[in-house]
Amino acid sequence: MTTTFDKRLTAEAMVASLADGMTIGIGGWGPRRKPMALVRAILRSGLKDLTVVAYGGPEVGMLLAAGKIKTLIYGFVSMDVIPADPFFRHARQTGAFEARELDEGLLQWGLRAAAMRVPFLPTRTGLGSDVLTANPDFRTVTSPYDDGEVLLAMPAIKLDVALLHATKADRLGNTLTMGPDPFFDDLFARAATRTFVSADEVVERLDLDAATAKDNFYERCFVTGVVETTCGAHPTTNPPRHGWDFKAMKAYAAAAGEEGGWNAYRRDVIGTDEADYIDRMGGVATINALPLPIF
Amino acid sequence: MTTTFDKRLTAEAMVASLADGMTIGIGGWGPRRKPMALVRAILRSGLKDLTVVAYGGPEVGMLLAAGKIKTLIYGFVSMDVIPADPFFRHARQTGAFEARELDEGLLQWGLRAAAMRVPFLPTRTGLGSDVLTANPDFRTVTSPYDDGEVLLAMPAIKLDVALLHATKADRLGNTLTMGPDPFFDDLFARAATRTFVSADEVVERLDLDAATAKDNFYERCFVTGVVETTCGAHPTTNPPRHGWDFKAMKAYAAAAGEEGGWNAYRRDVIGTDEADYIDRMGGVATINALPLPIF
Amino acid sequence: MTQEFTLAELVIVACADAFRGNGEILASGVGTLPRIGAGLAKLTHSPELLMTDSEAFLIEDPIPLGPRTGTPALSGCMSYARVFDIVWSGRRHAMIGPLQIDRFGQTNLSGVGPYAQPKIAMLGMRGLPGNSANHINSMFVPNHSKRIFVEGEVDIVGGVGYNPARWLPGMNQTAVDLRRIVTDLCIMDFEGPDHAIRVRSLHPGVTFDQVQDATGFPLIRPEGLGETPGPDDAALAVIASLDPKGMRASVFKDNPPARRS
Amino acid sequence: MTQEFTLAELVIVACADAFRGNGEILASGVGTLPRIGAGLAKLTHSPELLMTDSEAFLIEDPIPLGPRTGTPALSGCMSYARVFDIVWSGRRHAMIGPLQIDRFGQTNLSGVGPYAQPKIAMLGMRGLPGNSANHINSMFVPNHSKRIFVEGEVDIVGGVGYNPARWLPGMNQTAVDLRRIVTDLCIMDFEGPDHAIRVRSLHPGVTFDQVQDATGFPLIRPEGLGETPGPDDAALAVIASLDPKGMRASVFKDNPPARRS
Repeated sequence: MTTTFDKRLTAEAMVASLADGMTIGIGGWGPRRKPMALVRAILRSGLKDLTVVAYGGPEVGMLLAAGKIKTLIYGFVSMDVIPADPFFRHARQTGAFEARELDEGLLQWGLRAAAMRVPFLPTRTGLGSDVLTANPDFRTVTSPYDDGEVLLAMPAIKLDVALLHATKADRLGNTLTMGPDPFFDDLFARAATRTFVSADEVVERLDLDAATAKDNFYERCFVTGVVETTCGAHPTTNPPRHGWDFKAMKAYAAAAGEEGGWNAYRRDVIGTDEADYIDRMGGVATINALPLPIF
Repeated sequence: MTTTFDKRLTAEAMVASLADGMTIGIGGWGPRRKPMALVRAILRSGLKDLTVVAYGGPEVGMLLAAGKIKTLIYGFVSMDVIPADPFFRHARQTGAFEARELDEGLLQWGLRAAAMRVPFLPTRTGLGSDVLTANPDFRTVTSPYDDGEVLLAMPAIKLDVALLHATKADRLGNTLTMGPDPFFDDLFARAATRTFVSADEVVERLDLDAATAKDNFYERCFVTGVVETTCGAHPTTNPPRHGWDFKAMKAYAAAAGEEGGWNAYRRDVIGTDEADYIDRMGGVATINALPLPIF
Repeated sequence: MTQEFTLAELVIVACADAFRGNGEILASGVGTLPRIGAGLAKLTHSPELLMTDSEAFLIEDPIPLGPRTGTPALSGCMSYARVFDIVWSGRRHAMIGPLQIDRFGQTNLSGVGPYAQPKIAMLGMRGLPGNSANHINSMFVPNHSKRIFVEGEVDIVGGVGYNPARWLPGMNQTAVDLRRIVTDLCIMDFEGPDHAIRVRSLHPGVTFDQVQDATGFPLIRPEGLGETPGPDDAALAVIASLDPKGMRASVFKDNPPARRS
Repeated sequence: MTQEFTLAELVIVACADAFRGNGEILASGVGTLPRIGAGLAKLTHSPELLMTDSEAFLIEDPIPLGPRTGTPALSGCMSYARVFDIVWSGRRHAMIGPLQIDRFGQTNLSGVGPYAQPKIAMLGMRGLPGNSANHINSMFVPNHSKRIFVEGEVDIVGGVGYNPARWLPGMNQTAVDLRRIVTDLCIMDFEGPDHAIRVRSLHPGVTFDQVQDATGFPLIRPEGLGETPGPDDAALAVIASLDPKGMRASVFKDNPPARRS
């Protein structure tokens, strides 16, 4: 009797539903739990002129190298073990994109404003700094109470699309994201008109218990589609399954130092097919054996 | 070599550190995880003219009946199984206190403003309603962006003191609060100058793992003192230890219907000593056997 | 042939119908009949609805009323902090039973009488201002009367509605979205001119005049006003599965059949 | 008699001292020496400090650098969402190593050169604007030079400071609280007139003129300027326990002793 619904789709179908010029938020944090398979699908596509919003890891350098990004809204771009992404640095130093640097806390505050459907949220953060230079459209707001304090009115960062990676998902769009830190995946999902989640495993139905239910970070009403892509976070960390692939990140960074390095990397490493990519990276078993980093 | 510190104190010492006229936030939600032992210590004291901020359960009716509350900031007052607290109703109907009714979501928004140290947070919630009648000092704020939207500027609800109940605490002020919902205990703690936590058990040191560490809802820098008080949440629910005590709540509510009912309840039930109170309620084993409610 | 059904079961179907076509939103039916109605919607025409275990979790299989056996399979978390995230995002439809309702759809849970010192104080505003300003809302009224459907404005406006005097320039009231009022006499909606309240269908054996007489403000009577549809056998089976202890029988006095005699 | 100690160990003690008397705040020492310094503070004079496992949890026993054996006992959670709660609450002291520092205490992690197209781009602003506007901050500079202590303003102001031109009427800058700058030559603070940068103590064998020559703006020299105190044996033992692999030896070239020859 019950009718039902199914949110599964391929990364290619997801990309086909996007349009040039969209604002795309990417979850995770630096080299941690990035929806890299979805990003690779974008790299393999003709999509362009994107505004990207991220706590940037290698996905940002790749999208910049591929000329996909018109505007970047970010707190930082870093792979931690390789602090400065050379593709990012080069693009920044050549003025290849509009750079809207934010404080890390402001970025989540702007996403929260969008999530809560208010045009702005007030804060002291950013005042006195070049956040205001980097974002000339930012305005201040005066408290209507007796304190009369002048605050930064952090504008809502509304996303057309959010891309996230989860450990597990079901066809209804429920997700389970393991690992010690949710980062701000929930806010990315809530701030977006549509959200696509890649997951190492997509099952028929997630049956969670009280302890794990909290690790469904965003309700499925915010999830438009789920893409099964085992090791889809590679080369970033994806606890508890695997750590980051330092060798792979190093090879990517090294490409920046070579003439035509990105084109070769795009052709030979990213390639044309995700399954082939995973094979080239050693396969699922090898990736899942990458140790988790210790800090 | 290491010096150390110890935040343990008695409920009486906690009350002695409070002053008439203070603004006191009380954690939990309705008849759920209320720091009742701390409230009973206030009931046994001479403290008065309080502003109380709460998602109100039986503690509010009791403090009103005892004449402790000058101003009440609240989303509701209810014991769920006994929807309307008769002491609260009587006090409200006789204008015995200044009633500042809020929407439930506004209350947490005001606490969040205080926690984030901003004078206000904007929202649509409250506009068009008698929240503005109930809180004549509330003002609106106009978005400085092109939308020009007029929003309610929910003012920060700053607390002098927050009172919370936890499952377990250590002498350093680390806490573990079990049960399915944190409610807004974290925001109460962050919004307060000082926070006192009653806990069923206070240990030397809490050693948590990755799964339980998240259930330390507020960092110990927000905890001024911890009070060991087994079954201190009685008669409210305190999962997983015990459910609410319907019989006790019914007896409390029934007292409102009798001539001099509160005085008798205050004298015979609340009494002068917490250990005697727990004994009168059947003792620790009986209370811990109260089944958790099912909804 | 369809079984006989009760007024409660008719109302459950009407409640369920309010959640039809809402999209993927949190369906919060508060009280016995709205809760069964939300479950009926999810198990029949609207599987995409989100629903809670009535405490702090999301579930995909609506939980029958009454004592449970075992722990339900959970699909997510709906702590109160998340409730407000969902409410403010607009992805919810709440159906509750207010103390008073006025012609503008404004609702009151706070009390009867003036705010400063009400004659009858209730619980407080609860989530009404936020719900009504942010997402879809419907109402359930078990005893259609002028005491609830008041003549003027409700005494204390918790839930906001379509009263232009309450909205100042610059305020965004576009998210106010009142849908259905399900009562023991009829279903009403806000599809009259300027969101005026309209009788959508009459329960079997009830007349428009009966409804109007029990309402403190004029109602719109649409062309071809028809009868509220009842449950089919399949729906009755789902209702029985959601309420195995028959708690729906105690909502209306003497558990009358759907058709008034 | 006290053991010989290295410049790195002297700097660790100086970093630790920055966290003394801060009260119960989150001590975030970023980088090898500030991290050991924060641990030293907690294990000696300031047990009340909060500290993380450098990932997402709070711990009470500072975690030694390098590979771990076993799982540390956790006392709480410090996910990034909680980090910003703590930062904005003001209950934190961060000590980081900026790219540039100016006379106002303003700091830069974004890059060298104009914002629109820097000559050298770094990571971005990270948390500098928020940290500096909300809680205590200190800095660690491993190579005291005019390249870092710039003549004018830093090229891109991430961390805010005491430059009156950057603060407009009505803005609340009372939470700006810059404490110490620990370098390979000296300790500085902001206790000069109008928060001017002052040399607080010189590392053994370093002269004021050496420091001034390596700094792009004039420094305050207080009366009776003394020598930076080094670790006692107890402190050296704690340092060794926090850095069992000796990672502190690779911060300064050739791991020099504390006293310049």
